[in-house]
Amino acid sequence: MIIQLIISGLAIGSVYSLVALAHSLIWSGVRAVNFAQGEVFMAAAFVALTALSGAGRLPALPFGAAVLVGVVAASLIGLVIYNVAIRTTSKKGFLYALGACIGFSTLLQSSAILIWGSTGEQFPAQISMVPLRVGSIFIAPQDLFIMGISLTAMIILYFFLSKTRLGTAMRAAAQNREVAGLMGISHRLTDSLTFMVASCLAGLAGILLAPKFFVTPQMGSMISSKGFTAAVLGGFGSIPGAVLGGLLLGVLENISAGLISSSYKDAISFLIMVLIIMFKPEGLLGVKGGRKA
Amino acid sequence: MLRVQNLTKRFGGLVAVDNIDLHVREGEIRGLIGPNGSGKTTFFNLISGFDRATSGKIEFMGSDITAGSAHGLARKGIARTFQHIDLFKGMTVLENVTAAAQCHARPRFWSSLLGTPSVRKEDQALRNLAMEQLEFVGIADHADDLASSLPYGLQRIVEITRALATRPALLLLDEPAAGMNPTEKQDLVELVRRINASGVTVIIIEHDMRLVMGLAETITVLDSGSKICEGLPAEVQGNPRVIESYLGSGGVGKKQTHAYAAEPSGALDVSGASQNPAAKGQDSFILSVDSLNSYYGNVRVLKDISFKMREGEFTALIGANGAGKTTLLRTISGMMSPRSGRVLYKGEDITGLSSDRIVARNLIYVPEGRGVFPALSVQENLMMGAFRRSDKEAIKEDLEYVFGLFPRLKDRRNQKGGSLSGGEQQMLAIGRAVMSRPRLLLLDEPSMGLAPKLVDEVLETVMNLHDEGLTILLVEQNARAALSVAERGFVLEVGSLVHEGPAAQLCDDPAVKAAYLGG
Amino acid sequence: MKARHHENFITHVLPFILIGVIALVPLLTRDPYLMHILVLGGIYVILAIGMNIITGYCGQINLGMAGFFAVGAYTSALLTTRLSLSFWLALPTSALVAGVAGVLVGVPALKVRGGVYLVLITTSFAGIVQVILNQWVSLTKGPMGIVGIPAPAIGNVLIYERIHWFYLTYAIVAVIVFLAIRLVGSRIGRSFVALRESETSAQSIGISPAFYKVLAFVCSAVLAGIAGSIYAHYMTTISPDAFGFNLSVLALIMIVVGGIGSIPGSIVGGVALALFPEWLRALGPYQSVAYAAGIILAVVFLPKGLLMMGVDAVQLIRKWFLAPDETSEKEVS
Amino acid sequence: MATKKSLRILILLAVVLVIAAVVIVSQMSRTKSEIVIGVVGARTGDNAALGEKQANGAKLAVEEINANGGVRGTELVLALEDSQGLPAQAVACLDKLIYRENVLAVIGDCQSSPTLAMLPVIAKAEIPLLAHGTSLSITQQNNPWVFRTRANDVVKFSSLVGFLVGEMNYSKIAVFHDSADYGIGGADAIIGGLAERSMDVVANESWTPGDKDFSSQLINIRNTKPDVVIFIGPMVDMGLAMKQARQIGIEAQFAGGAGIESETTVGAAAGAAEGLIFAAGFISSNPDSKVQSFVSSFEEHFGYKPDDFAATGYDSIYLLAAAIEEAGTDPADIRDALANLEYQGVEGTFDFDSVGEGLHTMAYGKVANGVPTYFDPNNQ
Repeated sequence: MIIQLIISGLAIGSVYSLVALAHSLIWSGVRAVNFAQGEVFMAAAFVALTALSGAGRLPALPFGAAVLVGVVAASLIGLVIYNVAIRTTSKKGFLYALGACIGFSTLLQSSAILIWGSTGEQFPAQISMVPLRVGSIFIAPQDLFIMGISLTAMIILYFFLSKTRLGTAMRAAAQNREVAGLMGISHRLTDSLTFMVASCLAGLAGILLAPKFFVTPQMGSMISSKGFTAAVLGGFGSIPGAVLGGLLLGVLENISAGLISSSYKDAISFLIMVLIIMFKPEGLLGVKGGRKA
Repeated sequence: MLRVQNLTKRFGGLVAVDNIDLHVREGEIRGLIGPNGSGKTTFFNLISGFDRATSGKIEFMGSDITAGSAHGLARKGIARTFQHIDLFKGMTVLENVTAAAQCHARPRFWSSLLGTPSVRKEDQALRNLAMEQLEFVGIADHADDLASSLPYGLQRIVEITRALATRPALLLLDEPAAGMNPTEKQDLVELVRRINASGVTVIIIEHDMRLVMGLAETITVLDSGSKICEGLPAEVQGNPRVIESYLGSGGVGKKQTHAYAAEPSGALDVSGASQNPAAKGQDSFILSVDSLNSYYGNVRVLKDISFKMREGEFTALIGANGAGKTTLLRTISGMMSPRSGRVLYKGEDITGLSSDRIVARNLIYVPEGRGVFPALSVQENLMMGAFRRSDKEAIKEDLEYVFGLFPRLKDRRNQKGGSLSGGEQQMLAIGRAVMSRPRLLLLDEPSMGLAPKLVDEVLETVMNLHDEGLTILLVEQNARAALSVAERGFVLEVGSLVHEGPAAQLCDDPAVKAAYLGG
Repeated sequence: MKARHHENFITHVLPFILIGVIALVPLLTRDPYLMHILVLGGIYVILAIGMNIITGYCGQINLGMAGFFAVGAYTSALLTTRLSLSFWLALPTSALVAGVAGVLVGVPALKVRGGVYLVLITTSFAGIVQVILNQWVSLTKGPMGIVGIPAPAIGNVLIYERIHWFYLTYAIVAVIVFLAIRLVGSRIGRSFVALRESETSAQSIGISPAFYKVLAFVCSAVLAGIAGSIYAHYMTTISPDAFGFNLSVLALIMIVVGGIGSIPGSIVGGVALALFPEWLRALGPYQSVAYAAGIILAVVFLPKGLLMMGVDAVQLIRKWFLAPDETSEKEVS
Repeated sequence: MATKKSLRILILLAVVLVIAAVVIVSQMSRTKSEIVIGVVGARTGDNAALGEKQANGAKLAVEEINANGGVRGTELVLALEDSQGLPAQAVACLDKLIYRENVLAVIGDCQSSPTLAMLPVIAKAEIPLLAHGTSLSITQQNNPWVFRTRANDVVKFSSLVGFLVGEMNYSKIAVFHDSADYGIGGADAIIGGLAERSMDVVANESWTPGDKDFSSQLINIRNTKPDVVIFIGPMVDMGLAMKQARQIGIEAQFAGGAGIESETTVGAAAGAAEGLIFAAGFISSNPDSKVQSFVSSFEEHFGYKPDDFAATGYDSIYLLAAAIEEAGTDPADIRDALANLEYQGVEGTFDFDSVGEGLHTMAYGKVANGVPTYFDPNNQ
């Protein structure tokens, strides 16, 4: 049974990882937090769904193209959030950025209700529903699909950050903005890029989970806070930490809910957050005495 | 009254304060000097409880305070100011001082909430005490002004007043004169004397040597965390170890073999406005700086700086800590904007352009502290230098060229930048700048924190780069080393250019020593 | 000296003028709908003052106000329904219990450096309170909530009518405003602001960060507890879903919109955030889009908050319309 | 001097602002001789979907009634307000409806806690409230103005248990519910219903509303090898839970109360809802002609099939129309008329008892080919 719990924990955990990656990427690169991340997640799922099923005169697109449309939409939303909510408030203090982001999260959610209605829609499954059976363990092909795509996205991200000029520039700006400027790397470029890449990840997470979940305007709020916990668990701002934190949180939640009580599943996630912040604020893979949050 | 024994503070591998013994008598004014990074402020932090010592003991008025908390020590009578002014900006001056005056008062929550007569009386007394302090210092007129609205010099004074309002027995002043003009400095000296006369023992960290030598009876000199000398001002001034720690130890020594005619450009104009920039043909100057004024907040750091550099020149800009050397380079490279004045690069006005656009013009700045990207590999660091270039083949060639210059970097090309030693990091920073194909290279304190042998090695490379035709503006605190490689030198003192001349001459100029050590 | 008068006027007189003007509304209309919104506004004001003490004055971001509010509401509801305690005893008790919760959050929050972690730790607290309210069914009746919370009485008169609640709420608000003005003007308030402006400097003049930060947490928790208690008795029924994350966010928006570190700003912010969504009801389905857009605009374009914008506007009007000789005085400050 | 002037101006400005606020809030008072019925429901927030369906049902009913000449020759008008599912907001909505829109009666809220908060206001304003929350306590507040137009949790789930045990002969029953009032109340009703038959549930697991991943709880349920799993909670959650249950290999019969057969839930379950048994007042495949005409015109108007919430909105309006037709526009008369009314709606037969419960029996259905169908156990 433990193995079953771990496997399903890994599936949800890989999605937590993507959202945690988005949080960590933005934190390490821009020193900001996008509290509307969950709504980016939601919006991408809706846009992809609309692209998949076609709307008005627009033709229905194949799955791959719909994913692309959704991810691009997410990155554009990220760009707007950065330019309206983060950049304008960067000098006024964290409180204002927080307020503006929260405003965006309400705005995106209520806009989604206006556009797509509040009843939610089913995202057509791309993968067979029939579970695979290995011994006494059942594995949903969908979960494997989610894990596979998440892993692929993380690998692509890794290559983007480490092998491309822009990705290296983003990392350089994350380490020392001033000196990066001296290399001719403009802050606005890397900051915008960071927000767009992070939003792509959050959007991809939303689209991946859409067939498993149901696409509703409210689907983002839970995932965003779980993503936070995962990012903090792994070490806020650390890229490998975000991946590890997400997977670990998924598994921990599942095991504790399975073995202790499911009623306190959320409390456990909160408790993990409080304990980590208090006793190991740098997280599992963060740098000790690194930058302060 | 203060006895410090074997005090040591380590940050990771770095020993910031190394086994220091110090005794300060009651009623004394003690000067604490030393070059940048010598551990003076860390020492203050240890005494005032902001940092915990790794080992050693601090005794204050007979009791052991090694493990005291900062606020607890403030109540015990140790007050301090900060190197960078740290006032409560949103409060008025009176509120700032009153907050300190309540140091010894109990919170009295319920009485305060209800505003009982007794607490009101007590509050009035606190306010009166604060007012008295303001009057004592002579800034009572500003009591109701917002602290952040005051000129810089006054903010320093407010900070001292705030420290005084806690009624300390020991006052620690961390560079109180930084950014002050001569009159303000004179007033400060007066003030510190009066504070001392009222029975407060003072320890003062100060870079303005004239000021601290005139003020303190005894001076303690720190270098790299250790106490290297202690004595009367005159003794300290003449101590060879002190001079070495300030002016540097020597230099590469090959400079003399170069036969450059190091004649003055005639562009230096200490008085301010440069009268005839066109007279010498502006085109022949790669860089000309025209009555530049830069501020940090309210502090005027650069005062009407004007100078010119020809293409292919190797110029050293020397001066003591806080003279404004780095600010000048930051202003030229676009990291900060000047309040007034112009920077011309190859005849083009680049004043106020953002740094990435200045980089595009091949004016490259290697910042103080090297600015290596610690989590990027050596090769990635170098490639970032070529961020704006798209000529792949040439980048490859340049990479090989840099590896040729610094073979050590080639061996470590896949190591993280942060794992390199200080010298290697400096090489990396210079190599990275070379990757940008600079026409004019601004180097900021390449010798900082390096062992003498490495300083030589780094400077030698810089000389080689110059030999290949690169124009270089080198900023150094280590004056002797810098002057030994450069052709021409400028001396910067408290924001103004005060001397100019061929490097070899400046090297032996007593005025240069004076700019560093006062006198 | 004028700057000081001006300052005194805004901090000491203006709050009471604002409350006074609101208290005069029943002369115009006793419309229960408006009364309801204003009672909610009054509860919001108390919440906003609490939020301002911890976040505006002491500089510690707190997104756990919903948790303290819920603690106050449930304490009061349980004491009056289970133990038949009077509202007048339940109110201070719930303030006390919320204050204890404030210590429970404040002490761990001391170990935390920086805004993001404070946000996370305080939201976690509110989240844990939510889980407890939902799961500890034997005490809280879980998601069903508590119904039939009795109305308070003054003598033999039950506070039941909207208009009575209106007066009761604003009387409590006035007392709290009075005490809050005292508090922030006292040496304690000075220490809070000192900590906000610079923790190092505050330490250097003998202010203990631990003591004052926890004290600020407790003060804000107590106020949230009082607001919660009033809310419980006013609504007569409470359930966990009323104390979600949105309420904490609302408290934050109230002080950002009203004015950070300002008691009169808290009054403006609290009442405005009660009225604003009601105005937008006319927009029907676009209500919450307009609301969100309004919040974003206010945060981005009103850095000093509504109140100070109003004050600035008044000065601008004076400059334009009053005799030119008076405008010459304004260069002070 | 200057200070005094600015003080005066400030006071003036404050007064002007407050008056403006009062005026804005007091505007739009309705004076026309229409019959206005208020609808309170969540249109934004986590439960926006419920409010939308409820409001659409009500809109359809109003349109139909007005097309047939209205009530007593007057058109019905709906006034919709968004409660966000929050108690304090629900009260504000209700206040606005009563004191601004002069409504004759109010329907809503779809959830129990906002409904409970509305009760004291209703009692004071003395107008009828047709409540849609299903928590038992709503009708136990001694409030004579409250009428419930949905089957409450006890009715729904104890009759479901009766059907599953009595008719279908299942014995190992697991319950999987959310931790909100609907889920806990429902689980209590099931446990109570089983206790009457000296039985107990084999598993009792819960989730937090809005959860997306249920694997750990489902694994616990799987280990007890139940015959039936009853799901109780928000529509999307139930669908996801059923899907995930099948994915980890639970092969038991699924069952639930009204709402579980909705297009939303069945869609979210993505095939896992096939064969599901449910108890509901309203079943869209009910061959009854009234139901069928409701279903087809609802689908035509709004593009999706109506469910329980839509039906309750629809029935509530017709109930009120019937009562007003009979009693006129005096609220007390309307109340008395409602109490005595016997009315056949799309949800079943309404016959309000002394506390205001309208529905007392349930119909049973089964999901076949993704569509809820009337279930006849003898005709399998």
